[in-house]
Amino acid sequence: MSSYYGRPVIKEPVWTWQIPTYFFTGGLAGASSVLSLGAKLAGNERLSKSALYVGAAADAVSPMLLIADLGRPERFHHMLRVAKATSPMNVGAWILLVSGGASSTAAALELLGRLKPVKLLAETVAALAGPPLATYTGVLVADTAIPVWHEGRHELPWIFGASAAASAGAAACMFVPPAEAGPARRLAVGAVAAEGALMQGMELRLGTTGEVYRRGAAGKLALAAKALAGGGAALLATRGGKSRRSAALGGAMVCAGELCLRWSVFRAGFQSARDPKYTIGPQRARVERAGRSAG
Amino acid sequence: MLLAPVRGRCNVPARQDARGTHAEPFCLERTREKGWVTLVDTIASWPVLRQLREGDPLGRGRAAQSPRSKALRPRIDEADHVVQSICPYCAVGCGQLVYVRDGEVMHIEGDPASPISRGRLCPKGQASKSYIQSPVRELKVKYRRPYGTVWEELDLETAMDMIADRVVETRARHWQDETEDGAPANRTLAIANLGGATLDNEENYLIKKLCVGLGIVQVENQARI
Amino acid sequence: MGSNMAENHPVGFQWVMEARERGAEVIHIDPRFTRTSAMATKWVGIRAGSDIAFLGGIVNYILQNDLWFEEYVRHYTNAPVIIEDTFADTEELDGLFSGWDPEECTYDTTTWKYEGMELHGAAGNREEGFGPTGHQAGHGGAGGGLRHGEPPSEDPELSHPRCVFQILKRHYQRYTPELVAETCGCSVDDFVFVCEALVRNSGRERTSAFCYAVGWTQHTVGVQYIRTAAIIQQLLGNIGRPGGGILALRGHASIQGSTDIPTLFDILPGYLSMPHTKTYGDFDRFMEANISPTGWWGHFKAYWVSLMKAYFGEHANEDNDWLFRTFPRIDDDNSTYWTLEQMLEGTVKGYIVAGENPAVGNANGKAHRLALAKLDWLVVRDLVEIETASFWYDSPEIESGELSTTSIPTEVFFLPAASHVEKDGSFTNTQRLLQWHWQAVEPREDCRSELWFYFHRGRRIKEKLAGSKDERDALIEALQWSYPTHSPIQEPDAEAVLAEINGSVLESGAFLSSYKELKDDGSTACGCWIYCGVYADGVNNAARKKPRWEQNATAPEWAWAWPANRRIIYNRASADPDGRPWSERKKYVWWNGRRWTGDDVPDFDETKAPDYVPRRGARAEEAIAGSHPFIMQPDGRAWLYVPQGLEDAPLPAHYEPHESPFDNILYAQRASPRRQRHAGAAWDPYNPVADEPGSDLYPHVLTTYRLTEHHTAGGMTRSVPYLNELQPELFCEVSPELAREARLEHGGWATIYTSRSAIEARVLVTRRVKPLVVGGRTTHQIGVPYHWGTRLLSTGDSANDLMHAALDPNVHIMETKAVTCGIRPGRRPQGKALVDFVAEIRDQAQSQQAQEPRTEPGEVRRT
Amino acid sequence: MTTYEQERVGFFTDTSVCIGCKACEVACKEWNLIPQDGTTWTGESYDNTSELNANTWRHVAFVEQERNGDGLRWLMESDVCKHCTHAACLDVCPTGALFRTEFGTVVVQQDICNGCGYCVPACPFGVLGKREEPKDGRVWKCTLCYDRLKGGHEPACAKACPTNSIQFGPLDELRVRADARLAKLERDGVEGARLYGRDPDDGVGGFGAFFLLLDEPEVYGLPPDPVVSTRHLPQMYRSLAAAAAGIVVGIAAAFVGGRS
Repeated sequence: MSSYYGRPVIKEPVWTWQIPTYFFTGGLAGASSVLSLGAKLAGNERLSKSALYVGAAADAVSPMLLIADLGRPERFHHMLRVAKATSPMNVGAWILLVSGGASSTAAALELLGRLKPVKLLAETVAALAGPPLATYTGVLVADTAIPVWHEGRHELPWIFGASAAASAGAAACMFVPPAEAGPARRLAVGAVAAEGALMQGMELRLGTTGEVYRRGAAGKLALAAKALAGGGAALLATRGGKSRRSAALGGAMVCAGELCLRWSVFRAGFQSARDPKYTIGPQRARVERAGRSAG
Repeated sequence: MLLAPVRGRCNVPARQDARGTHAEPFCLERTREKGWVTLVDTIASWPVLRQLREGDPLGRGRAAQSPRSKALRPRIDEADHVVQSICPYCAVGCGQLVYVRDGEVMHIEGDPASPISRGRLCPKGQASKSYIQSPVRELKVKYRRPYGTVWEELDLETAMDMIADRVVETRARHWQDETEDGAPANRTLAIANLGGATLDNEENYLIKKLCVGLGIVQVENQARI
Repeated sequence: MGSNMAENHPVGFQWVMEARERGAEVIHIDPRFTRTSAMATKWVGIRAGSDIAFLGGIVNYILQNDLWFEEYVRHYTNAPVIIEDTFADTEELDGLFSGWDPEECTYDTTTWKYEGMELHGAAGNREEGFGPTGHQAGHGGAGGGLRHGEPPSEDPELSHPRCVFQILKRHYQRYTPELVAETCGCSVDDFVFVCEALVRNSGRERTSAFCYAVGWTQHTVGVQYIRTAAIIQQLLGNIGRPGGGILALRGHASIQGSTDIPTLFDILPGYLSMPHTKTYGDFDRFMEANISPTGWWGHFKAYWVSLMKAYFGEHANEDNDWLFRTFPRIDDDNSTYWTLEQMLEGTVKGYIVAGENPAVGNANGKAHRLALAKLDWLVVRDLVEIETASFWYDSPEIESGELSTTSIPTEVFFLPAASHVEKDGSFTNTQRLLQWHWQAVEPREDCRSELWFYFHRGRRIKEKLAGSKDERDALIEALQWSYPTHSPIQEPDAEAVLAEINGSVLESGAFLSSYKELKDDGSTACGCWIYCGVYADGVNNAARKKPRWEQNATAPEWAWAWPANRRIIYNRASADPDGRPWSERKKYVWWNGRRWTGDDVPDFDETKAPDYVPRRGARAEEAIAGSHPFIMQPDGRAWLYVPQGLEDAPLPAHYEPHESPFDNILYAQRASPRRQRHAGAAWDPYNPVADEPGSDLYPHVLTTYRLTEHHTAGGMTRSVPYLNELQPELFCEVSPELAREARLEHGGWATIYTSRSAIEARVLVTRRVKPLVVGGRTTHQIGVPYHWGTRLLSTGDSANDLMHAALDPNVHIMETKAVTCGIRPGRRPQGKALVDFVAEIRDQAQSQQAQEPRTEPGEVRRT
Repeated sequence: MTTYEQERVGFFTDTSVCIGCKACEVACKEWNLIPQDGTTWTGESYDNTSELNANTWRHVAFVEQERNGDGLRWLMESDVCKHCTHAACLDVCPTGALFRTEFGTVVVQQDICNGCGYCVPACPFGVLGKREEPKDGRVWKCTLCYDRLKGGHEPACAKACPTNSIQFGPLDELRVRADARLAKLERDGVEGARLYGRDPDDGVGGFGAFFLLLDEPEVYGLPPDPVVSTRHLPQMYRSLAAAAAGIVVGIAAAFVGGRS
C-alpha cells in the first residue's frame, strides 16, 4: 500500500488527559443519576442518595475537565452559542448542562433537605439526561474520521453505556453498605460482563482496524481494563455482598478498569490515526469493491 | 508620484486579531450601549434564536456567522495608498503592489497589470514584505575598529565622514599616475567596489561615475559570478 | 540548457508552461532532474561541463543532414566569408587553434581573420579591442575592423574550402551522435530526439528558443557555450524572430542593468570600452581603435563624448580631449578574482561592498574571507549583517584558528541599506526592460539607498578635495555631482539621475529621445547611449504601467526596453532578404514598400530598403546592406565564426572543465588552453584531473545550483522566516548508486571535499541524480545548493568554499558548475581539524600527482 | 441541493502544471499572517512542510517516481482544505465557529472558536490543526481567503500561483474547466490523470477545492475514498438511543434481578 512518506492522512486528536477522564466521569454521572432514581423507585433510599451524590459530584467535575481541555477555556460558554444536532459535542454540552444542573440541584436540595417536589423533579430530569450523557461520548468519538472510532460506531455507545453503568454500580458499592448495594453490585457485574463481550465483538468485527486495541498503549490499557474490571467484578460478585472492604476494593477496581477502558479507546484512536494504513486500507478496499476509481 | 489612494470601505481595523492575540472574549454579540433594549437585542442576536429565525435550523450557515465575520473586509482595503513596484529578487522583473498604511508596508502582492508576471509571484517575491521587515534586519550603523572584538555604535554622519576620509587618504597614498612601463594609469588600485546587480540603474550609474572620478577601476558586480 | 527555469525563474516559466499546453516541445538538458525537468516534455541528463559537445553535435547533425535554413544562413550569417589561410582549426592542431603562444598562454587572433581584411587599427599596437589577443571589452564591442560593410572574399556557393561554412562543417564533423553520447553520458536516441525536435520546430513557419543561465556561464568556456547555441540558432534561422533567440535568464533584479550601466571594471555605460593602460594616453588612437568604420559602432565617438559631457559637463571639451588624458586606465584583468588576489597580496586597502556577499557567493569563499582580513578598511552595505561583514568574528576561519579576531586589522563599517520599497529607481530585467519602482515608505533609522550613500559620499569627498592642485584630483573636481534631493534625509532624486542617463541637448536642455540624436561635438550629454529615450520629453518611460489588457501582446507601453523600446533586437531578421515575413505565422517586422513596420520597433534604419547596397566608403550603419539585419556587427551579419573579439576560440570546441575526471575524447588538449588559472597560488589549489595520479581522491563531478526557495548567497532569503522553513538546511543530492558506493545514508550527513575545503551537508538520496557512463567509465555527479553561510535564520556550510577560481578568459567568470570532489559519510571535522583534513588529502593527491605530472599540448607547465 | 447566498466558489488545483515553487504556501502565510511552522529538513524530496495544519494552509507535496521504461516523474501537488460540500469539521463544531459562508466555503471564525479540537480528528483529510502557540489554542485552516473574497479579491494562493495550477472561480465553472482539462490530458496520453473531489456524489458531496491528480490519491497523502463521518450520524444516534435505553433496562434489571 502506498502512502506519502508513511505520514498520516488524518490528524490525531488534540485532546489531552481531561477528555478520557471526562468520558469516565460523564458516564459515571449519567448512569448514577439513573441508578439513583431507580433506587428511589425501588425504595432503596441509601443507594439512591449515594448514587445521587456520586452523580452530582461527577457531573460537577465533568465540565471542569472539559473546560480545562479547551484551547480557549474562557470561551467555554460558546458551546451553548448554537443548538446543533449535527455536533455530538454540542448536543452533549446541552445534555451536560441539563444533567449537571439537575443533579447538582437535586444533590443540593437533598443536602439541605428542602423543596422535595423540586428535588424530585430535578432527580427525574437528571435521570432522563443520564442515559444520553453516558452514551453520547461514544457517538462523539465515533463521529470522527478516526478509523477505529468511526468503524466502531455501532458498538461504542453501547460500550460506553455499559462502562458507565459498571462504574456507577461500582462506585455505589464503594459507598453503600453491602446489604443495600445489591442492585449496584449486580449492575456492576452485569455491565462489566456486557462490556467485555461488546469490546470483544467490536474488535473482532473491526478486523485489521481493530488491531490497535492489541497494540501499544491502547493494548496495555485494554488489558489493564479487562484485568481491573474483571477482577473487581469477580470480587464484587464473590465477596461484595459480605465484606464492606471487598465491596470497596472491588468497586474501586471496576472504576479503575472503566477509566482504563476509556483511556484504551482514547489511545486507540491516536494509534489508528497515526498509521496511514488504517485510513487508506479500508478506503482502498471499499473503492476496489465498488470497482470505481478513487477520486 | 503615488497612485490614487485605495480607501477602505469598512471599519474593521486592518491589523485586528491577525495573530489572534486579542480576540474578543464574547459569545452573545455585545454592544457598547447599555440598557434593556440592548439586552433584548443581545438575546435576539443569540445564534440559537437566529437559527430559527433565519432559516438555518442546523446552525451551520448564516445563523452561526459572527458580527466580526459579517463585517470582515480585506485589510488592503484599509491601505492609505498602494504603490506599483518591481520584485527585488531575480531578473524576471515581476510587478508588485505595495500596500501602505500609516507609513508602513502592510502587504505586498503581485501586480496583475504587468505583462511580465500577470500578477503572479514566486515564493521569494511573495515573501518580499517579510524580507523588508525581517526580524534580523539591521537599522543601525555598526562599526568595528581595527583589531576590535565587538561591534560598536556609530552615528551615520560620522561613519560617512570617516569613510570619505578613508577613501581620500587611501587614494592619496596609493595613487598610480603611471604603470611600471610608464603608461598612464590615473588610478588607485588600493580601493575596490563590489556590487550592483541588486541595485537600481541610477545607483549603478552614480557608483561607476564616482569611481571613474576617483580613479577606482576595480568596480565589479554579480555579473562576474 | 544551463538553466533551471522552473525553479529559478518560476514566474517567467508560466510562459513556458503555457507554450507546453499549446503543444510546444519543452526539452530540458541538465545534469540533474529538476523541477524544470519534471515539467519538460523531455529531459536529457548529461554530465556537467559537457554541453559544448552536445551542442556541437547538434551543429554537426544539422550540417551533415542538410537541415539548415538555407536562405537565412546564406544572407544573414558570415557562412560565405572566406577566412585567411593562416587559420588552422582544432582538427588540425589537436585541440588548439592557430596563433597559440604557449609562453604567454594567449592566441594571436590575427590568424583568425577574414581573408583580405586589414586589421583595423595599427597592427601590433595592442589597442583595446583590437589587439592580436582578441581581448574584447565592450559587449558586441567594436570588433570587426572591416573597412567597409562587405568582407573582401566571399563564396556565395558556400563551397570554398576556407569559407566559414566549410570550416564549420569540418570543425564539427567528429561530433557525431555516438561521440556526444560517449562524452555527455546520454543516449544516442535522446540526443537524436533533441536534434530532430529542434530542426522540426525551426524554419519559416516555426522558431525555437534556447534558455540558459549560469549553468552555461559559470565555466572556463562559458562564452563558448553560448556561442555554440548561437551557431545552432543561426543555422536554424532562430535569431531576430518571435519565439526564437538565445535567452539569458539572469539571476538578479538588475544584473542586466548593472551590465548596461556597468559596475564592471572594463566597460562604461552602454558597453563603451574603458581605456587601457596600454593605450598610451592618446585620445585619437583610442577613438580610432574603438570606432568601427562600419556598423553601428561607427558612432562610438558620439556616445563617448556625450558620456564625458554627462560625467564632467563643461570641464570636458574638445580642446582637452574630453579629459581623456586624466581618465583612469584598466589592465587586462581588474575583475573580482584579480582584486581578490590583490587583496591577499595587500595591494588593495579599502573595499566597498554594496548588496553583494562575496564571502558566500564567490568561488573559493575561504580565500575571500582570508582576503577581507588583510584590508585596512571595509564598508558593507546590506539589509542584514551578511557573512562579508561578520568574517572577523564568526567565519569558519575564526573557528579553525586561521584567523584570530584580535589580529585582524580591518576596520569594518556596516551601513544598513534601504530596500526596493524604500527608494525610487529602475531595474532592468532579463529582457532589457527598464521597470521603475516607486518608493512606498521612508527608510527607517540609518537605512539608506545606495543612491544616497554614493551621492553623499561623493559630495563629502569632493568637499574634502575642493581646491586641490593635485593632478590626480582633477577628474573628481570636474565630476558633475549635483542632484536635487528630497525628504528630510536628503535622498537624491532618482528621476534626475535617470534624466542624466537619458541625456539632453546641452544648449536647450531638451531631453533626447533617441541615441540617433547624439553628437560627437560636445553638444549633447548622455549617461548611457543605449538608454537614451527612456526619459524622452521629460517623461519617465520606465515608469509606464499601462495594464497589459489595454495593449497588445508586445505591451510596448509597459515600461521601456533598450534600445529604443525595442522588444526583440535584430528583428529585421524576422523578414526575408526581400523584406517579406518568412511566414504569415511568424510575421513580426517587415518592409511595406516604403518603410519597415510591424509589431515592434524595427531594429533597422526605418527607410533603408531591403535592396539597399552601400556605396563604397560608406560609414557606420550606412555601410550595412539592406539585407543584413545584424547592424551592430561591422558586416551586418551574424557570426557563425568569430574572427575577432574573443580570447579563446573563433569556433567553440569541446574542452573538459578545468577540473574533470576525464580526458578530452576529441582532442589531446584536455581543457581550454586559454582558461585563466592561478597556477601555483596557495589560495587556489587544484585537484589532480583525468588520469593523473591522485585524481582518484576526487573522483566525482560536483555541480552547484539554486533552489526556488532561496536566492543566490542567501543575503536576501536567509533573513526571511517563511522561506527558511521551506528549505531550512544545506543538503547534497546523490544517486542511490553513489550512496551505496560511498555508504551514505539518506537523511544523514556527508562530507564533501576538494583541494580548497570541505563542507558537510545532509544527504538527499534521489533517483533524480543518475550515474553516467562517460568514455566507458561510470561517473557520479553530486549536486549542492550554495545558499548557506554562517549567519541569519538558517545556517550551513557554503558550497562555494569548495570551488576554485579558474576563469573564463573573456568575462572572468569562474567555473562553479563543474569541478571534481570526493565524498565521505558523516559530518566534517570541526575547527583546525577541518584544515588538516583538507590538507591531508590535498597533500596526498599532490604528491602522487608530482610523480607523474601531466602537461597538455597547449600548456607550458609552471610550478 | 444547498443554495448559497452567492455563487459557490472554490479551487481547482491542477497538479499537472504545478512546478512545486511553493509560492502558494508563502502567499497564504503572508496574507493570513500565519506563524512560522518550524524549520525541519525532512529529506522527503523538496517537501519540508510535510502536512497541512494550523500554521500551514497550503502544502506542496513532492513525490519522486521512477517507473519502468518511462523514466522519472516528479509529482507536485499543492494541497489545501477541500471545503467539502458535506464538511465533517463544520458539522461537528459545537460552537458554530466553523460555518458555511455566503460563498459556500467553510471557515473557522476566530472570535468564536474555543479550541475544543473536535474538528481536528473529524476531518477525513487531516486539514485542521490546533495552534499551540501561547495565548492562541484555537483551530485554524484555510479560509479560502474569506476576507479577500468579501473585498472582491481572489485568494492569495491562487493569485500568486505562477503557472495557474491553482485556479479560483465559481465551482460550476471550475468543474467544466477540469473536465476539459482531463479530457485533454487523456487525449495526450498522460497516464494516471484523474479528478479528485470533483464528483458531487462522493463521500463528502464533492470538494469545493478539488484536484487533478496524476496518480492515486494516497500517493499524495490523500484518502482514496473519504466519507464525512456525519453521514452515519443518524445511525449513531440510533445506537445512542438504544444504548441509553439499554442502561435504563440494565439498571432496572439490576433492581428487578435482586427481588427474584
